[in-house]
Amino acid sequence: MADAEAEQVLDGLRRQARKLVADLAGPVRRVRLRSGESVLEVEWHDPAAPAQRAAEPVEATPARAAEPAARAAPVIDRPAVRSPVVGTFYRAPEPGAMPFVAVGDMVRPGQVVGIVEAMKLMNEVTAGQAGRVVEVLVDDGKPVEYDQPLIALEPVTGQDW
Amino acid sequence: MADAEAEQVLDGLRRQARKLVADLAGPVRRVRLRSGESVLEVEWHDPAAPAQRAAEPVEATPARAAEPAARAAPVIDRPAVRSPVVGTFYRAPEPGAMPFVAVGDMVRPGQVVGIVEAMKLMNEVTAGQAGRVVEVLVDDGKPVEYDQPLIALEPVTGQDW
Amino acid sequence: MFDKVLIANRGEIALRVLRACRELGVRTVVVHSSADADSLPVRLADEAVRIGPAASRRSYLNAAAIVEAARQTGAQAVHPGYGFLSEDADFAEICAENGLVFVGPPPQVMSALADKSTARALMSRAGLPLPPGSVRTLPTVGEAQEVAADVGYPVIVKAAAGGGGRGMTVVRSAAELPRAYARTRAAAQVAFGDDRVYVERFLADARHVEVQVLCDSHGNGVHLGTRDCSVQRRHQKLIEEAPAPALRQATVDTVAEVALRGALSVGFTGAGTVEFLVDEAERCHFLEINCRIQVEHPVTEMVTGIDLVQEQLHVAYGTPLRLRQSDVRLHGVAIECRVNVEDPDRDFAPAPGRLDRFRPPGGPFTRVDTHGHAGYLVSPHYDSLLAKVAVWAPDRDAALDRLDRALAEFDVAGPGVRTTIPFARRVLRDPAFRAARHTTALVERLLTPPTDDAPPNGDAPPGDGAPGASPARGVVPDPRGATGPDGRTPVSAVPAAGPTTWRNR
Amino acid sequence: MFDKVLIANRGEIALRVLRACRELGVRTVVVHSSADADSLPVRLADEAVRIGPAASRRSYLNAAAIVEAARQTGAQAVHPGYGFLSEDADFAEICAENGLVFVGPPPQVMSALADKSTARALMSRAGLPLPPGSVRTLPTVGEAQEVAADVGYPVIVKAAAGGGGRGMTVVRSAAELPRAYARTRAAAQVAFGDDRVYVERFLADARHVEVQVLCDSHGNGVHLGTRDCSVQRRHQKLIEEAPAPALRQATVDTVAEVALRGALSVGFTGAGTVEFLVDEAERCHFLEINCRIQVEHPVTEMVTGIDLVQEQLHVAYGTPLRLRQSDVRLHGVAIECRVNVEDPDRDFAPAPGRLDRFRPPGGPFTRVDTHGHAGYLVSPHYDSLLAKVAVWAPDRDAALDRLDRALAEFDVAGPGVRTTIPFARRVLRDPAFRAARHTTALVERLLTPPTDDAPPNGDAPPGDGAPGASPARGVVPDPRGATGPDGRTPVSAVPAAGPTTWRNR
Repeated sequence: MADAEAEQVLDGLRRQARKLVADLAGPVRRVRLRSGESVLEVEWHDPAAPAQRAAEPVEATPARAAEPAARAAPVIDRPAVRSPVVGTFYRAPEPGAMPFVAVGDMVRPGQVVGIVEAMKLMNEVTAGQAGRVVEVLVDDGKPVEYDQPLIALEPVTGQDW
Repeated sequence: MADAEAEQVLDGLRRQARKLVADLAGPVRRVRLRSGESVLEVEWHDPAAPAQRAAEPVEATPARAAEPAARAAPVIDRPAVRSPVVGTFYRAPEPGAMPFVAVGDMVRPGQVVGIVEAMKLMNEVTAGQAGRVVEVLVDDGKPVEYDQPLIALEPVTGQDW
Repeated sequence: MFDKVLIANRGEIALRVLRACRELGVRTVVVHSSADADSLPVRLADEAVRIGPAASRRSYLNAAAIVEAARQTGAQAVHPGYGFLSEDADFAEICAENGLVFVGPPPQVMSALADKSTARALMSRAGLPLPPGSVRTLPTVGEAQEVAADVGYPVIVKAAAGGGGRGMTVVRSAAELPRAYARTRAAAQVAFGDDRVYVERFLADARHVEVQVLCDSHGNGVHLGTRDCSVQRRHQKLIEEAPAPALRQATVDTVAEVALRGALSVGFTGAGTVEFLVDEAERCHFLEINCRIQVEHPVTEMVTGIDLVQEQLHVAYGTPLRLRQSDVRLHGVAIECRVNVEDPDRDFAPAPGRLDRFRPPGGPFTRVDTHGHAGYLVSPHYDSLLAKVAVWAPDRDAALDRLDRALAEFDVAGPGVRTTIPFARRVLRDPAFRAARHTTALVERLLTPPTDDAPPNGDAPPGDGAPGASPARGVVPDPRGATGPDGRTPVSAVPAAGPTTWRNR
Repeated sequence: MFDKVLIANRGEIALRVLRACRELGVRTVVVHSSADADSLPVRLADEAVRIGPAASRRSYLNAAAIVEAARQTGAQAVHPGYGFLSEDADFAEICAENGLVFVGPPPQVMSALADKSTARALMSRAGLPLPPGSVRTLPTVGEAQEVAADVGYPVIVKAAAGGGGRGMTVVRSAAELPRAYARTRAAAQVAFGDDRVYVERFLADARHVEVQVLCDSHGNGVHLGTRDCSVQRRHQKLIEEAPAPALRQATVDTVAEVALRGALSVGFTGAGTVEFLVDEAERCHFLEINCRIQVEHPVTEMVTGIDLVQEQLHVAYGTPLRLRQSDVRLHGVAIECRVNVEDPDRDFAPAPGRLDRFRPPGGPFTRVDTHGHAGYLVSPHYDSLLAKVAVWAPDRDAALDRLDRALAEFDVAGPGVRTTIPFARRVLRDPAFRAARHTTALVERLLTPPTDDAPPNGDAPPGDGAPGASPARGVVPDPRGATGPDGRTPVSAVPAAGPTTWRNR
């Protein structure tokens, strides 16, 4: 089925999902909609579970119906190169040198896009996939956690990842 | 299947789901509707998670999806005369005498249908509404709690309660 | 020991009694209102009986229904917990008439101690120091004026039938007295059906110190040390600790001994609390004796290692005390914080609701007593006490740090739900409290914006904050006291009008 | 005291250390794997750093990442908890090299005690009684046969690098020895990269008794009494109590004194445990010294009133012990039950999953240490310990009743989730256990259908049930020991094959 068409169907499912959740007395745990080949499924955290921060007003729960769709964007459309280790992130091979990559650059899978220093060891950070650099998410010389997104990529169209 | 059509089907499913849930005595855990290619499924959080007895195997929970419908019957269709106090229920004014009411009898609002003895005091139990006695829920001389259903009534048709 | 005990209460104290029974191998019957049908005590009980609707007066205050439930289930004894019927001599009487053991002192002792002027007379005869004032009640304003002139202003006019800080009026000058006298009598008549009043010196800047006693039905008794409950708001205790800090050992010993002597002198049995006001000079003034287990009993349990509720049951069964005074040794310091569903920002208005999240603290030397759980609906029908967090440590500073740690990790949240946790943590940070220099004036001070003349550390009065609160307030019996865990009289005795009717719904 | 401490662990012990830090006013850094990103310790920490994926060997065993996280956050010390890197001398070394205080003994002490034959030699020199057998390791089967002949069968062949009950084989006759000797060496080589073994008499019917010691870096030390941990399944402790019951006071005093002497003789610092096997004649035989805080430390805290984790931090900071031996007084009895997500009906197979319901017990003298909460997903990646329930009472019977009460009200449920609570309650009802006549054979007896010759009360052997379990089993290092809270070696050291690989995922 063509992407566009699929998109429309999913759009429909999403609308239905939002209406549905709005109609129902919450807290809903899971919603699953299927139309032919297309399936939409949303599952919420247990509102009773401490998973939510105290700050987060529980009243908001129903409102979150729309969230998944919204949130989906960055997660699905914007992959990122992540830190392989805890350490300090460097954009360039050495102080003053040119950064490995800048916004707009195209990167190949395996290309070095930065360095994370840990215990005086320099760990090269390599792109796992091809794409265009849309944002550098961490400043040069800043501490990073394991698996922290460092560089946001825009996948190359048609590229399957 | 065309998107519009699919949407309509899902729209239908959604309306059905809402009605269904409205009809059922909660708490519903899961609803699943399917029409041809289209599927709608909703799952709720267990509202009274801790309310379940420890004994109650959690595996059984999904099975309860059907329960509400089943339970609905007595709750919705069958009003009952309830005990006004904790005490001992008697069907007749004195031992050996005729019971106040028997299955099949019609009762008027305010009619005495039994006695609950508490602290040697005889408390008359009166029907709050008109109806036909369909079942006597407690045996003669048995202890009853406050608000315990004693006699199940079938409301007189047309009678609004 | 009993085979089966009926628990005539709800919430955390019902659970507390149930736990004691379990550990003693005693079967439990929990009676409950429709509102509590799914509560934790009901779920954990061996048997549960629904005795009435949500309204206390038709359920937890319904003596007939409770006795009937005991009869049905074959319970041999009734534990009343605190509040509700726990200090109702008539209920104790009814239990006796129906062959049920009431877990508490004999009815005649309860009624004698419930009448404050009688209690004062009995205790002064037993050698307990009273605040300067009249022992007998004062039927005319003239007599009241005489006594007031004698002891000097400010004085406090108290209803004989009052107690728990209810039915009292502070009077600062002779001019105020006649009106205050009249209003207190009128209010007392409404609240207690008894308008007898007496007058005593008003102690502006004092500590609330109480002694836990335990007496059997064979004339034996021990005291289990002191508690300080000076952190109060309108006579409602918020934080309690054992032993009472910053008192001379001599003071502590004396007050404990006279308290026990007083209790034994009137044939008291079971677990009781003798309350005193202790002034700057550490002079102790008898206030009243409570005949029930108290909300704050855990701190005494933690410093003595003695399970007070189990001991109540042993005594009620007729077992002689297993303890001699020499067996009672105090270790370290215990502090308890009451967690109420109230909004300190809205004058501690009740803030009940469904608990979406509920994760009490745990870990070393931390005890939690609560009927709450994730998903629990805190009912607006009853007292707002949701949990008690108590900690133990070798010394007071460590205990305060531990309590703050525990409160910080207590996760309670739900739509409309507020708790007193943040306010309690404010108290824990207060320099006067940390130094144990605080008095009953502490909370009012924290709640009133600081003024230049207000002392930064310590609670030398704005006497306004001291027991009796403001005259205006004092004259209306504080309904909090009525349904509060420490309340002495039934809800139904509270005028069901004004902003507090929610409690009587 | 330190300003900031990094906690290099997870689960309940991470929370335990965090609480101690909070109470001391120390800021906390919790490092965690991706699987624990939303765990309670992470949420309650002042700072959290993700150091690796779920697999322990790349996160909680990743020394470089942990030290880097400490550097980033400016933590001054690292508390390793138990298991994982807690007894890894190399890690302690790395910490020192990077200017971090490792909360534990000096590296050289750790490595000396980690080698069981070295530890045995050191302790016997310090006057601790060893089980009859070889002090040095035995490079040839011939020497093994000589020693075995000397001490008499059954004997147990133990890997020098083993410990925590891992890497040992019970041998019942001379005929079995050669094969068992060879297999133990082979298995030890695989598990520890060290195939040295020694032989000692196998004590079939004994109690596991251990002594808690606390030593500072100035040569001072105290012992904090004994614990009995005889309720074990394949060397995994299920129920622990303090003090060790039914031993002569003389035995208790002796074992405590020699334990402390042994620890001080090797320059031990911090909180340590000296383990013994005590036979029917109450002869004590040294097993090993553990250099970490132990899972069962709460029972010692409850009978002494001493916060062991706080003391660890004081000692690590260099503060001289604030306690003299005379300050350590034991009160009453404390018993702890480990609640593991395991299915006793399926040979204690791990049964993790999402916790739909989680309501731990509370009330008098009841302590719960847990990282669990409603909605928590128990990860299959780590040890199955979910909670520890510990209670205190004046005497053992009351403590057992209290523990049973507490376990009965513990509500844990979720799809696929099973716990050891029902089995633990079975143990509590066992007559031999109630009479404190049980040995390490108890659990195996409860798990094997009763036979006529099996004694009804008491655990006189089917020796099969005693330490070392069956030869077949003993020869494979028990992986439970490896990742278990008491495990001494990294997960990665366990052959990642067989039914237990789930632990290494």
